Amino acid sequence: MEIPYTATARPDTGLFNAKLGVWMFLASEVMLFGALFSTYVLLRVGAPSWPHGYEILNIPLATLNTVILISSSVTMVMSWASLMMKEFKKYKMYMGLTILLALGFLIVKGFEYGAKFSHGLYPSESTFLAIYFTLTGLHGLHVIGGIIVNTYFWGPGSKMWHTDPQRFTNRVEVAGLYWHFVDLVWIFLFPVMYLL
Amino acid sequence: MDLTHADNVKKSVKAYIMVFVALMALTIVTVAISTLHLSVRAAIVVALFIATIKAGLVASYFMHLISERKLIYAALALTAIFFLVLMVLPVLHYLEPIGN
Amino acid sequence: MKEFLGLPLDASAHGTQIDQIIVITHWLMLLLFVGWGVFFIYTLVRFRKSRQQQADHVGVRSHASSYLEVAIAVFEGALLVGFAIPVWSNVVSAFPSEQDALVVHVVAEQFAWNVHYPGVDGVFGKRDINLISEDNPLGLDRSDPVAEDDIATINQLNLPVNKNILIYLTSKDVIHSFGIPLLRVKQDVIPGQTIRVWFRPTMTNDQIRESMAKRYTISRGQIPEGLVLSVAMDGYQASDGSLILEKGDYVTEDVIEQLIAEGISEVNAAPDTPMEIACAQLCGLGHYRMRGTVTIQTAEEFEEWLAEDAEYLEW
Amino acid sequence: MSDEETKENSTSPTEAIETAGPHVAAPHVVEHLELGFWRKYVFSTDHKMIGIQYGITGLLFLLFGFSLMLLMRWQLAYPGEAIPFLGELFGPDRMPEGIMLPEFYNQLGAMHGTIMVFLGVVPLAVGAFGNYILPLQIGAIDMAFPKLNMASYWAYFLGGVTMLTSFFVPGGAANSGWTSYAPLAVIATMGQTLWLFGMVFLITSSLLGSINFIVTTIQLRAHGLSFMRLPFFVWAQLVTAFLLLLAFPPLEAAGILQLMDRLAGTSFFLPSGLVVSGVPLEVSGGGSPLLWQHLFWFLAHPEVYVLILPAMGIVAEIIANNTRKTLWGYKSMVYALIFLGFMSFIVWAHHMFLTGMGTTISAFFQTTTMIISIPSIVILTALFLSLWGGSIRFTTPMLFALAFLPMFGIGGLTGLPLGLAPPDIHLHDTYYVIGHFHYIVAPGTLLALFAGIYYWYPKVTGRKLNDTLGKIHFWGSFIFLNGVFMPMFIQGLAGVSRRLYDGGAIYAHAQGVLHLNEFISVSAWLLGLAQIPFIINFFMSMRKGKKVSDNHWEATTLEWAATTSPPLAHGNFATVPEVHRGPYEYSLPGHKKDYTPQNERVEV
Ligand code: HEA
Ligand code: HEA
Ligand code: CUA
Ligand SMILES: [Cu+2]
Repeated sequence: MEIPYTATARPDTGLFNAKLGVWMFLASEVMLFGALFSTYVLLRVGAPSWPHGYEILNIPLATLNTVILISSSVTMVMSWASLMMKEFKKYKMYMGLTILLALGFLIVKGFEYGAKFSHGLYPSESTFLAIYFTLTGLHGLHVIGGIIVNTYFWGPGSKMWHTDPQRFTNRVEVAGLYWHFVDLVWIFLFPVMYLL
Repeated sequence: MDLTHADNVKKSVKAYIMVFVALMALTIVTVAISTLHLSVRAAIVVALFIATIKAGLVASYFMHLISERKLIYAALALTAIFFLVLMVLPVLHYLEPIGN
Repeated sequence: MKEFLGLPLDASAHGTQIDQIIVITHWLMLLLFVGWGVFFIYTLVRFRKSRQQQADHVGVRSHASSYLEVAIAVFEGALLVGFAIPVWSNVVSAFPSEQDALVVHVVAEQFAWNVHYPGVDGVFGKRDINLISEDNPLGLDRSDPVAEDDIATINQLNLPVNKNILIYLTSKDVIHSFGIPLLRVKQDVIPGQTIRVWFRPTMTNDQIRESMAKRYTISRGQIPEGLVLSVAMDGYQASDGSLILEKGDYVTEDVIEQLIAEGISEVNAAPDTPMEIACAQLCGLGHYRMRGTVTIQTAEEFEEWLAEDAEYLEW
Repeated sequence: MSDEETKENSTSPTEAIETAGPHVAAPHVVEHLELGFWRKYVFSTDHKMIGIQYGITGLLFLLFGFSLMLLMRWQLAYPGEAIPFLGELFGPDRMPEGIMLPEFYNQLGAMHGTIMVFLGVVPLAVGAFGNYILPLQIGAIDMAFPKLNMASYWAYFLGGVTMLTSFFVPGGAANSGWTSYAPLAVIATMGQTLWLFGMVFLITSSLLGSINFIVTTIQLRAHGLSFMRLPFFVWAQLVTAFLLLLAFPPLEAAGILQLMDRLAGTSFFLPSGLVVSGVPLEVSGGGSPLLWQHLFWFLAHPEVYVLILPAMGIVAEIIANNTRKTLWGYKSMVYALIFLGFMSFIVWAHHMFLTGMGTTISAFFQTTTMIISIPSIVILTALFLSLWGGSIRFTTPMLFALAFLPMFGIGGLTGLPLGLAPPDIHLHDTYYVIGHFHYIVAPGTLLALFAGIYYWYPKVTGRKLNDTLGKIHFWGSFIFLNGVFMPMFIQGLAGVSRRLYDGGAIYAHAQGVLHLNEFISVSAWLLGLAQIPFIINFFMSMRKGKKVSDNHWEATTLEWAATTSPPLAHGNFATVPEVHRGPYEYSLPGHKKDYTPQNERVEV
């Protein structure tokens, strides 16, 4: 027997299960990153001196990454919109782009990390670098998670489009919500770590 | 806007493009401002202000929070409160040591 | 109530205020517990099935409980506004000026309390973590001119009575907690921070022992572990008139043997070192033995001790 | 009642008395999927099987955590004496010649706290009762995300295994208290790393679980089951889920940071200038030990309400059922519950009054702490008043549920002096605190959990637990729990610190209350013996217990409308229930029988 409201919304709440579920998950993610940002604030307030991000970190690369991530958010929402308009081919294209952009983000990040390590700048060097690596590293893990999910929906998971299009669209929407959240975290991370 | 209808989705695609342009523009603005090396306080205020606008755009349009259900709003409001608590109270404790 | 609760003797100026709040809250608690308890038992008996076949769907109709809840809330509010918050702001975190107090530094480490007095000049010498060694646990820089007369002790805190004491607490390694139950003082010691704590002792160790003295039943091999009963309030004589135990002597195994031989089975005694620093924060495997001794003396005795120790500690 | 509705009412009142839920499973609802052994019992996605898995694992951990404490209590009662028979088995690293080392004592203490809280009580209260009962009570066929549910159990299992393994690594298990305060925990032995990994698993498990509970409750409620008709137990689980959802992530963050400190050499929690055992610590410094405390207590305070709310839920169900009347002030209880949940996020620093807190901040946290005691009082008062006018049956579950009330009362009331900062100066980190919270979690929550087991056992197995053994278990537990924890208040008031390897033997101020240690320990061991009837009962009744009907307690909530031991593989109900009334319609005036199930349409 099927669990109700996986595809259609429950009339009185107006939501299907996964959507409520992912929002709850995102709420917990807000608290997770919130704690780390709180750590950042506390360490910075308590430190006798704190470096400016731009003295240590690579702003052009990070700006590039911001552009990449924002673009991937757009392609993600477009992939969902394509499904809504019943254009499966377009979906495939946009979703594919999203994945590629995400990979691009990781590659740039990899360069950034590599450059730091080659200069002997490890997390143990200072609390600034410690929080920098922890925050961006955790964000990077979220990007990887997003890539895995999106690749599944781009590849094998997309078969569901032919059997249960409504439910598949829901799934992409939910994956999108998560992906936009990853973008959203970066939108704060970028100025906080790099620009201040 | 009810996003369960294909027509409405078509319209919203335009909005997505506009939002994309706005996000790019704001990214450039925030980087540009950072090269001015404002005082720490001013820099924080400006940077967080811009970031909040960007986040607002992403949440409202890409995550269609602008037309979401009350239930979600309630849950997020709750989260926002606790988020603020977590940001503010530990720092206050830190700034007000015993004997002041 | 205070006796009923078994609060230890209080030898500080602010302690009564803390005890007062403890006592008041416990009265409140007792009142509520007994009140509810009586209602509870009565209800259980009265409405048991064998007496009450049919339940009343609604039950209680009065609103008395709401008034009760409001009353408790008001009482708690009064406790807060009338006692707890003022005590915290006027006593705990209102520090005396340094001129007005004896300033001592205490540095905690696994598992000891290092005490640092400024000496006659009243100025603390520099401490440097790179100088820390076996016989200089504070890392005191003796080349610093003001450090010359500084006095350092381990696990021994001597203080004058009736004087404000202001202690600067730091830790070398982990979090400890500077607790002196008899002074109603407890303050976490957090590495990386200097935290102050203050109090004013109102009794010397002698007076404390005097008021703590009680009768102990003695038997062979039964000296309380780690604590030597001492300072018998009156001496004990053997039948031949010789003195077995004099005021201030320790009750050792030997003495107990002798006393028992004389048919004495009780002594009036008090702990030798009643006042102690108890580490109240888990700080590692030796947490349980991180005990310091506090000796409260008269001003003269204290000065004497300082002078003697200063000599003894000459480097 | 409209004509139409009366017509549709298929069950006649007399029928309803005999069969609260139809016995014949309608084939179009319940699928009899034949699953293999592994899918059925091990990697099950059915909420009931998962609930049972959680239950058994949780009980075993409870027993294990208790055993650790039984060892510790020997050392506290007879410091430095060899433990007869058992001692030598632990080997020279832990108990040379049977005498416990302080290192090992600290490991046992930290692991007792961790295991009891995270691996024992929460999995039982939320994982087991929540999983098994909640979907049934809201008339759902399963949880909203069955696979996540399974993942949640297995994450918990892995967390448990990680924690157990940590006893066998060099240096032994974590030994810095369940609070794992930095810097002590950062410089501790390898067991601490495993503790942190274990916690990450457990947090993941809780997050998956809590999302599932929230979505299930909101989305899968039966038709007609509006929020104000939810059984109080469901409400308690819902609020609990929110606590887990929003409070755990900061601890996860803190755990990650501590892992970084331990493994990547960072200094989030290490200030500059540390000297450990006379040697300066080679780290960058600049961190804050207080940061850990804030993040830890941000979770751990809400966590303690996670330990108590499901217990209150269970007790409320049982009281309504055994007084045969509705809960008094149901709505005020629900509002109090929600308010309690909300407030629990802003009181955490009452655990940190003595970390050097200024007047403003301490006043804030004292005030919120006093405020949070009010909703507890409202709920407890409502439960007391619910007894008034009832027809009270002293069944075994009811005995446990009733005992919960005063026990929670003692625990809660002793929270008040702790919540005021000045008394906390004297009481902080003494046995008074240990007494305070154990009264809530042991004679409180544990008794409530036992009550729940006795109450719902017939639903799960179709058989009843033996009442005689149950009553022996009850009186034994009740008496000895008090014997264990009451003297702790006396010790605490005298100023005896907690976490002392020798129970305070070297302190002068402890001498007057030292003799109580033996009394406490003996009570604890007798408490252990008192569990034997329960364990026997638990296993024996599965086979030999008295068979009972689907709705043995003549209760009103939906779980009793399902068949006994509802079939696995989704589909708990023969027909999907529809709800027509509030949760506790007992003894309605003018009705024939003294209970009217929620799914019963009308009764003439
Ligand atoms: C389930 C667990 C639980 C619950 C519910 C509570 C509830 C409360 N706790 Fe407790 N607490 C802990 C578990 C819990 N606590 C733990 C584990 C610790 C120690 C952690 C550690 O350091 O390791 C702790 C420590 C702790 C401290 C820190 C002490 C210290 O370290 O110095 C404080 C201080 O404010 C505190 C306060 C309170 C208060 C005010 C409540 C209030 O919510 C209580 C409100 C309840 C009432 C006021 C009761 C009302 C009673 C009745 C209505 C009935 C009367 C009944 C009869 C007569 C039949 N608790
Ligand atoms: C939920 C939490 C919980 C529970 C239930 C308990 C239960 C008990 N606790 Fe514990 N305790 C803590 C949480 C808990 N504790 C914490 C957090 C600490 C602080 C740790 C620290 O310092 O860091 C602590 C510390 C602590 C100390 C202080 C140690 C110290 O400071 O050095 C003591 C001392 O006596 C103690 C004793 C006990 C006892 C005797 C029980 C008894 O009540 C136990 C009763 C248990 C049972 C009765 C088990 C029943 C199980 C079954 C019947 C299983 C049946 C099985 C099947 C059917 C398969 N505990
Ligand atoms: Cu130092 Cu405990
Ligand atoms: Cu708390």
